[in-house]
Amino acid sequence: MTIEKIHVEISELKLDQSIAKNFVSSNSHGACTIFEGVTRDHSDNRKVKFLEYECYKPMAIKKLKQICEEIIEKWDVKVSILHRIGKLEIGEVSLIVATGSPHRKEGIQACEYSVDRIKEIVPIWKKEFFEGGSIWIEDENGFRPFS
Amino acid sequence: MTIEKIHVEISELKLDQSIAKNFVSSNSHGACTIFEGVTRDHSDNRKVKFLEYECYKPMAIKKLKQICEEIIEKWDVKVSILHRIGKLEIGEVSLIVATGSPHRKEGIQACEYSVDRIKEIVPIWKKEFFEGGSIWIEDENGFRPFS
Amino acid sequence: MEIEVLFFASYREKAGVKSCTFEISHGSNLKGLIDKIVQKFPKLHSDPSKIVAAINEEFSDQSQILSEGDIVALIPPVSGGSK
Amino acid sequence: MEIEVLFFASYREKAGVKSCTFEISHGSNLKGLIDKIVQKFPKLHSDPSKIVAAINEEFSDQSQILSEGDIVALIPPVSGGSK
Repeated sequence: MTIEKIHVEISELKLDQSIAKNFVSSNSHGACTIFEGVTRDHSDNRKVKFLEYECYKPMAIKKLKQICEEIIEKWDVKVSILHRIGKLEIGEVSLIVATGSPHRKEGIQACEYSVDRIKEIVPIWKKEFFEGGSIWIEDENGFRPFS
Repeated sequence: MTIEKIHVEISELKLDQSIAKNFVSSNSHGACTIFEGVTRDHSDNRKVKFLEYECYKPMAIKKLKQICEEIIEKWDVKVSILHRIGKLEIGEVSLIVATGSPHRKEGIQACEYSVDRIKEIVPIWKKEFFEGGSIWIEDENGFRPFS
Repeated sequence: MEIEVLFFASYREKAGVKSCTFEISHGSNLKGLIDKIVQKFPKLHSDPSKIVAAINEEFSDQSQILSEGDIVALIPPVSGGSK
Repeated sequence: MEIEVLFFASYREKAGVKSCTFEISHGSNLKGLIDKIVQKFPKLHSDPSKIVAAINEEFSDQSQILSEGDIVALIPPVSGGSK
């Protein structure tokens, strides 16, 4: 059963929202919520040129699936998560989370939950290339695998 | 200033998500949140055949703009709301709300707020056509214009 | 003075009209107009005090005084979008 | 026994390798392995007890005992997606 309600993908290619949206759509759903994370042109006061995402793929897939399982236990939704890795230009989409649900509240909540949770337990790292240098975006408090 | 951060539209034509998304996008945004309300094939225990939306257009536009103004006062976002009226088949999109924001929290919150608020103050009505009849979907508690 | 009244959705169907012009005296408030409307279209609501209305596209309390040229819309309860 | 260790992102750059095989004695725990890793690559972390690691793709406490064939990955802190 579970297998039909969740979908995850990690890809070096441009993300296609319609894949996520089609997966979560159903004639019994009244709501579709989509979150897209986009590469910004600045970070703190740095002017960002582009980003690179790196992942520990088998574990990242496993953790994305775990998040989806958590979600479908909490809410009556279908969920699809697409994460891009590799080099991303400004304005490109790094993350798409889509939920489809009979009612809107649960879809929006599930979407928000997943985005928060991805930061907590999914081993994907972001390197920022800006004027004059590059830096791995690391937050000592950002990773809370046991929470 | 305000004028560039909000966009509303009521249309008899199929809604086009890219219009909302393009409006709210910006190189300084890290998040885009999109909510779509979709025509479900059932309501309570009725099997729905199609829906019809009717609106008091000048007032509905005014109230949608008011909601957008409320939103940009509360959160650092751009917001676009598209609402369809007329006859909608099952699976068709009646409402699109898109927010674009530097950070994800505010975009998701703004999106959720707008969907709640639309039900409260925007004069758009839905008539459900099901096997054996039709009914205006009215909820005595659904309209709270002074809240 | 004359006031134009707009009917939507279930009210439009119950009244059988989209709009209708009512004659009221100067100084009348929205409540007075609504009572007149319900007298003409009794099916609209069993309790006229519960009807929500807008004057010139703004929700208005029934105590509000009407002016020449005002457009009044009766606003049935809504449950729009998805739940 | 031999344990394969994977390095990612900033750890990969600091270690200068993507993976490396370490020889540890039977019964060693993750902490013992991490201490060995940091001895070899001191730039990795000033406080090895704070390094987060996964054994076979699951986050694991440093007290966990390692087994033959385990794959250990050092997981730098992340701040993925948009804030």
